[in-house]
Amino acid sequence: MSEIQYLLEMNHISKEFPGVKALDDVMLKVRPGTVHALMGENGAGKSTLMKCLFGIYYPDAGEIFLNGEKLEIKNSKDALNYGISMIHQELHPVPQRSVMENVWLGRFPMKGVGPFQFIDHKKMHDDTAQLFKDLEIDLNPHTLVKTLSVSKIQSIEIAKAVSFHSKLIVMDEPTSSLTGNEVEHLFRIIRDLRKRGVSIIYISHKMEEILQISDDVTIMRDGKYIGTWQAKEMTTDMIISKMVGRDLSQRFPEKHNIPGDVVLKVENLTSPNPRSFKNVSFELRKGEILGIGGLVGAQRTELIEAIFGLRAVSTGKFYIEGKEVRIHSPSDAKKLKIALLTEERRVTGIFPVLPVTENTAIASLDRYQTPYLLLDEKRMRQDAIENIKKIRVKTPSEKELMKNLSGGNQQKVLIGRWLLTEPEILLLDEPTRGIDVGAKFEIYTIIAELARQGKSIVMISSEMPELLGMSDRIMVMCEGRLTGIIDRENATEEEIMRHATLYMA
Amino acid sequence: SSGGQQGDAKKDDGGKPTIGVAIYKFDDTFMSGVRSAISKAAEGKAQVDIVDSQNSQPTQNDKVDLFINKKVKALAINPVDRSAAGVLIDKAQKANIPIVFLNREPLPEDMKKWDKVYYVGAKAEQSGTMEGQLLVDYFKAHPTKDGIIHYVMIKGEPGHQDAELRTKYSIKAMEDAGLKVEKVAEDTAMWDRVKGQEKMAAFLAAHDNIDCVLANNDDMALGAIEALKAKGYFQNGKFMPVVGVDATAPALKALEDGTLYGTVLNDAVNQGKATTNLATVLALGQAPSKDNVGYDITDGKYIWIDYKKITKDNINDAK
Amino acid sequence: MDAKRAKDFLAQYAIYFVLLALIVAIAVYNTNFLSISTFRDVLLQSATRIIIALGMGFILITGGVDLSAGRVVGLAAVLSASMLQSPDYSRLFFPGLSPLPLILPIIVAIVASLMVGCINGLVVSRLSVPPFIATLGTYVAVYGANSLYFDMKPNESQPIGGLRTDFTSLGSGSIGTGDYSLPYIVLIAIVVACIVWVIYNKTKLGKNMYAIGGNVNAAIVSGINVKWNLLVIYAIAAGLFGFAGVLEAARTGGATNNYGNMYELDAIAACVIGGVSTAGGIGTVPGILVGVLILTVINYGLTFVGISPYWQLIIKGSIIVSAVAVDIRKYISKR
Amino acid sequence: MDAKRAKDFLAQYAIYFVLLALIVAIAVYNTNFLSISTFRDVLLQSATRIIIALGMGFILITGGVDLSAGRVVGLAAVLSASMLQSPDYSRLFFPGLSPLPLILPIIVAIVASLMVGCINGLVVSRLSVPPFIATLGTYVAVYGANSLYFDMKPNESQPIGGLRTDFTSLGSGSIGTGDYSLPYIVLIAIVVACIVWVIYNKTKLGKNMYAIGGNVNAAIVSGINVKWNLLVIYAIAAGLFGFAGVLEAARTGGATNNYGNMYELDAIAACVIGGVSTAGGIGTVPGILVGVLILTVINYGLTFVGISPYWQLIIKGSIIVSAVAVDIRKYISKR
Ligand SMILES: Nc1ncnc2c1ncn2[C@@H]1O[C@H](COP(=O)(O)OP(=O)(O)OP(=O)(O)O)[C@@H](O)[C@H]1O
Ligand SMILES: Nc1ncnc2c1ncn2[C@@H]1O[C@H](COP(=O)(O)OP(=O)(O)OP(=O)(O)O)[C@@H](O)[C@H]1O
Ligand SMILES: OC[C@H]1O[C@@H](O)[C@H](O)[C@@H](O)[C@H]1O
Ligand SMILES: [Mg+2]
Ligand SMILES: [Mg+2]
Repeated sequence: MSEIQYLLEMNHISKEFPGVKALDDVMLKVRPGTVHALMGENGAGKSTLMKCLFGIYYPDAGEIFLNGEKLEIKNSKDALNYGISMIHQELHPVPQRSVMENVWLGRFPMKGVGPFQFIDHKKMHDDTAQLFKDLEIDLNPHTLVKTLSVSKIQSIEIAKAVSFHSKLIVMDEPTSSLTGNEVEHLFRIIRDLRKRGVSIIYISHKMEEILQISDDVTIMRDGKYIGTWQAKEMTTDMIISKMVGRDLSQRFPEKHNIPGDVVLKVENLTSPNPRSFKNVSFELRKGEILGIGGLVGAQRTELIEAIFGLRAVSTGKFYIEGKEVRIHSPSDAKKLKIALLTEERRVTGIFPVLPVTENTAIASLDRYQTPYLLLDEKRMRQDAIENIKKIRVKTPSEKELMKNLSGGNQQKVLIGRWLLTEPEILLLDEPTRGIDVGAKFEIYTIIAELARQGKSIVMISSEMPELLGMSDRIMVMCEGRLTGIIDRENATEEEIMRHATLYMA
Repeated sequence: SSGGQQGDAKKDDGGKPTIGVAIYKFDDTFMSGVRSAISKAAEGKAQVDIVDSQNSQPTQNDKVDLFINKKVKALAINPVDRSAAGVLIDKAQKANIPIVFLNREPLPEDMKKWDKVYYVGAKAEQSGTMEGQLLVDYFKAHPTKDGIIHYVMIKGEPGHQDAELRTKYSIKAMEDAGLKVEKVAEDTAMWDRVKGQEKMAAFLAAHDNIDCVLANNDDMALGAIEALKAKGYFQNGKFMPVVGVDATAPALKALEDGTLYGTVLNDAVNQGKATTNLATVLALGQAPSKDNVGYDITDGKYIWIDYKKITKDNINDAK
Repeated sequence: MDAKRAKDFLAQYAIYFVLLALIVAIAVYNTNFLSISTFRDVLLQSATRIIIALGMGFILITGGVDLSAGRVVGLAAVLSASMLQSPDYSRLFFPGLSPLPLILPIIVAIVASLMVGCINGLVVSRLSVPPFIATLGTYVAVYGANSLYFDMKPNESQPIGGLRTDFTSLGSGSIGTGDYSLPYIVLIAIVVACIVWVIYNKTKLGKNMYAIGGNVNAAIVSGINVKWNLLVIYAIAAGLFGFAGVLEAARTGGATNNYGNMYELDAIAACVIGGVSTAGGIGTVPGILVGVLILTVINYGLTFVGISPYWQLIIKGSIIVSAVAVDIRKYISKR
Repeated sequence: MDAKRAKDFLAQYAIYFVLLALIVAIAVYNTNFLSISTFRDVLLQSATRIIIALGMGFILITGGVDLSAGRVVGLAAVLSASMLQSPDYSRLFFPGLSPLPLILPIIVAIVASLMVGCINGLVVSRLSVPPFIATLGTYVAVYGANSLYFDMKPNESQPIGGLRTDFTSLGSGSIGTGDYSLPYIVLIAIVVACIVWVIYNKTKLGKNMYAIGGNVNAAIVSGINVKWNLLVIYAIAAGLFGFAGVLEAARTGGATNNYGNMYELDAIAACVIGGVSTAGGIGTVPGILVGVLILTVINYGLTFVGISPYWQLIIKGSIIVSAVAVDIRKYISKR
């Protein structure tokens, strides 16, 4: 492909953090008007490479060319000026401000004469409305961002990145919080951009998406460059084996669980918030994996957070093994051996400035109590290390601060945190968000094994294959109401979608 | 600057003894006057090392420890709390360094603890008494309609010994002189001019029967005068007697202008001079007397510097 | 549903109701309180505080804090007063200085303040020192420098008095006469509030300020020059503190190095009472104004009804906490 | 590679080097500084501050702040002193009170402090009032209450003196004699530091404290009872402040309602200098100790070399800022 003129060339990029060689002589060459998938396991260095491109990090070595011209990128502003924009993996909204201010942050439309320049709110509003109309995003530009769901925020980030009219748009896991429809929508936008000659660097762990949308694929492993291929030459399995460094013959493990008696019974659960869940009743069996499907806004998150005591309920009862129980707080839930892996790991999951050990142990401190009220730190560390090994967390050591881990590895630590509490009932909200295929398989294996041991699992997922591949039954919600519970045998994507849109106009 | 001498403290500068001076609070208007008088009086006689206790007794104790560590020859301490003198005396005695207290008088039992303990200063009570007497003079000449004197009291920092004693003794002096007094309002303005003004404004809004204003110091008195001016006082014959303490420069100006009725001079120059003289003599290991100190020494331990009433008539005594 | 809306409304404007409730409570105690002159006094006593609190607002909204505010007030007060004494005063700071045009010393004072603000801004943005420490440093050092100046011969730490009447009338004069007059400094505070409102809401700087406080990483990756914006914001804030200091000198007709002491605490309190978040990103000009007014009404009102100073403190502490406890309800996410 | 490691090491322990550099600088100026008795003085003067700073550390690490710290110190000092005067003193707070066992007034003082801490904790955790305002409220109110007590007849706001020698010897006594003696309060501070170290690092409460400061939402989801933990933490901190207040009274042999004034500022400064983050989640006991020592060495050293107080302030401000600027390098994420 050497005669092709590249839009972007990143040559021999290296970057080291204390204890980690995040990038080691990495290459990335993007052709104009193409979608270029950047693939690799969690911690492979994808985000780091993109941050080097966007002026967030300085590479220790290497050169960057755009249209053959060598770039000097000191900060994000430079990158934007060169025509590079980016959707960041860790969302970057200003929660207290409006949607439109977030979109135009750093380049507000101005009006006025001479030195008296003021923000042109009207233009800002109109431009936002127009942008949203073009991209078919249904949002009021005046809404405060903090009231929006992750997926809505994600669409704002997408709109923002597009609005720069850049030559190159980096999308670092843009679909991690989007559901099927929205992903389709994003793909329409991407195809449209490609038609207009814009190049896209696309990072995702959702394998189905890659071959659907990309022209070229670059694969990284452990901070090293593995190679670049045309997408049409590749199969999913090839990509996976190059990413993981070994073959991965199946995507889902064998399941050997046998659902038993009812463990948890939820009866007529209704939220005090009229727009949230209403009259939800269901049963969860011992050793069962119960999937929850639905579109974004179906109130699945609210529902399981209510079961965990994080949200108020106006009516409804919980029964565990037939006995009615009260759950008013997470500590009530924990005492009943319930665990919850939340959806937004940055907001409700990680402790960024604390080490991996503490992040792992925090929900199980009672395990480490010794007489004299002291904690057995040695055992705590051992557990953390064991956890790192078990789910292959990529980190220099258990002492590393959580904020220095890659997004997917943070998620793995959180899963480890809840496994450590030895729960009987696991509530998992999008458990594999941002997790690479290899690790996904490991997590599925863990889930299947837990179920086999007789633990019960509730798993919200917006990934159809995951729902279909893992669940014993799939419960579908639409606008806060339960629209059906589908058995594994009868479950198809169409059937789930039919239930998920039952009450929609 | 009138601060501590800079340079190497270990040298005794041509045999001049080092005196460690701890002021209770460096930015106190009155004590600033005292410390410049101390520095001036020390020229050519002694090396004074003046430090700030930041209005905190624990800090002052720390500074005294430091002086002892530096082996000064005499201590001159303006205590933050006079009750803390006992512990300071113990420290000085242990290191055998004579100690002169200034401006705030330790209790008699503490003064008796050791023979190398002295006091230079005024009686805080006296400033209050004089402040009251100023108003006695005024109201003897201008009796109120109902014969009762309705006063407002603007206090310094609550708990501050000058504030408490001035409050108490100024009223006592008026009562002792046979005047009938009635408190209309009392509040603290923390020695502060801005707060003095704001409190007075509120008093004026709430009460219409105020006959006079007593402020624990001049700064607050001047603040009160600003508030009075805003309500039309000191123009067209509308007058209200306001008295303060300290005889600061702005206060003297106000006396001249006829806005401040009277103040009480706290004699900084003589307090400073007497302190330095006494401490120097002690530092040289001599026995203090009127001859080598220049001031009368009462009971072998006390040098009293009197307060003085100041009005428009004797303004030059304070300049 | 309408009850709910009423409740939301109450929650949303809780802090205004708190202010109202306070006024009513004091008026019940002493009806004299409800008078034009009280109103005027409260505005008058709020004027400089408003300017200081608005300056503090800038910094709190960026997620920072400025402990040096009060000391900058003191610096500007001393600087301006030292150059604006009437020549016939007996203790001149600069004997023999011929009268300067009024504006000059004011400019000197404000420029000095701006410089302190620039130091704060540089230390915070370039050296990444947490604002608390950066401004604690200037808090200490500015007071030291101001005291050195104030302690110069021949002044030697005596209060600066005898200010020129053209200067003091700035602080005590008013438009109109009697009770219906509007003091200049209230007018000035209103003008400043309007300008600051425009900056907060209508300018790039203002939007950037909210963004920096709301999520500094978002600001950085959106291409905002955070360092430069912080520098400008700390400078503007200090400029406002300095301006307030000049007004304090004019209002009281004097100055000492102790002027402004602890004003930062009041300013931060006013802001937080008025809904500014110390975590950054949140705050409005009307909120800050109400915050200042609440504090002034408490101070003025408690003195007005004649509660003894120590009880005043206890009551004041409780009111401040309750006011915020009531107001904060609106932010507590419904779960 | 080794140069890089050396650099990392330097960055990691920068604050210790700053302390060392300070000591060396002062010693170069005046070699007398390097003596056992200086060392002893510095420890002595750090002792109560260490206890207060460690208490503040608890709160800062949760992401809060306690402005009432100094006022609690003052409350405990006055309470304990008022009940521990020698009966032959001329101005007794409680005339006719027969001597109490030493421990009783100390317990009363600490219990009162704990109660203030509980109020802070409740207001912060139950009413969701920001810690700045909650503790500003107690800052004001506790001072008021303490002053009311202090103003009671017959004391009427006079400094409390004439403390019993069994009490004062707690503050001024030492183990051993002469230069090589170890003052009791230094010993006490060391013991407190050890206990606090254990709490920070080896207990559930400690881990919860870091978690709450690190991400309060995540702490809630992890099943931590945040309200209860905050309550306990504010109470413990106030208990430490109270204990320090008792020691201050013992050390100085007296007390007034003004004791402890502004100590909170010093304590916060010491913590931040020692690497505690005001944003929460970060801080260590050794860091806090070094922070306190740096402040004490600055104060002691500058007075020792005889720099005039106002210059001291300017230098002190600059040193504090520089120390943190140097130390902060280690946190500035590599780009
Ligand atoms: N600021 C940092 N400090 C230390 N280590 C870091 C930092 N940022 C990233 N790393 C490390 O660099 C490696 C690459 O991380 P990066 O975020 O680029 O991975 P990624 O490929 O984007 O993974 P994911 O798919 O999980 O998002 C990881 O091991 C991570 O721990
Ligand atoms: N009526 C609403 N008002 C404000 N926010 C809402 C409302 N409904 C939902 N949200 C927000 O949107 C987020 C996503 O909604 P919800 O959790 O119901 O969707 P979901 O079915 O769980 O979808 P996903 O699986 O993508 O999380 C929630 O976290 C919630 O904060
Ligand atoms: O402590 C401060 C006060 O000290 C007093 O002695 C003085 O008269 C007051 O003016 C004030 O300065
Ligand atoms: Mg990534
Ligand atoms: Mg959800």
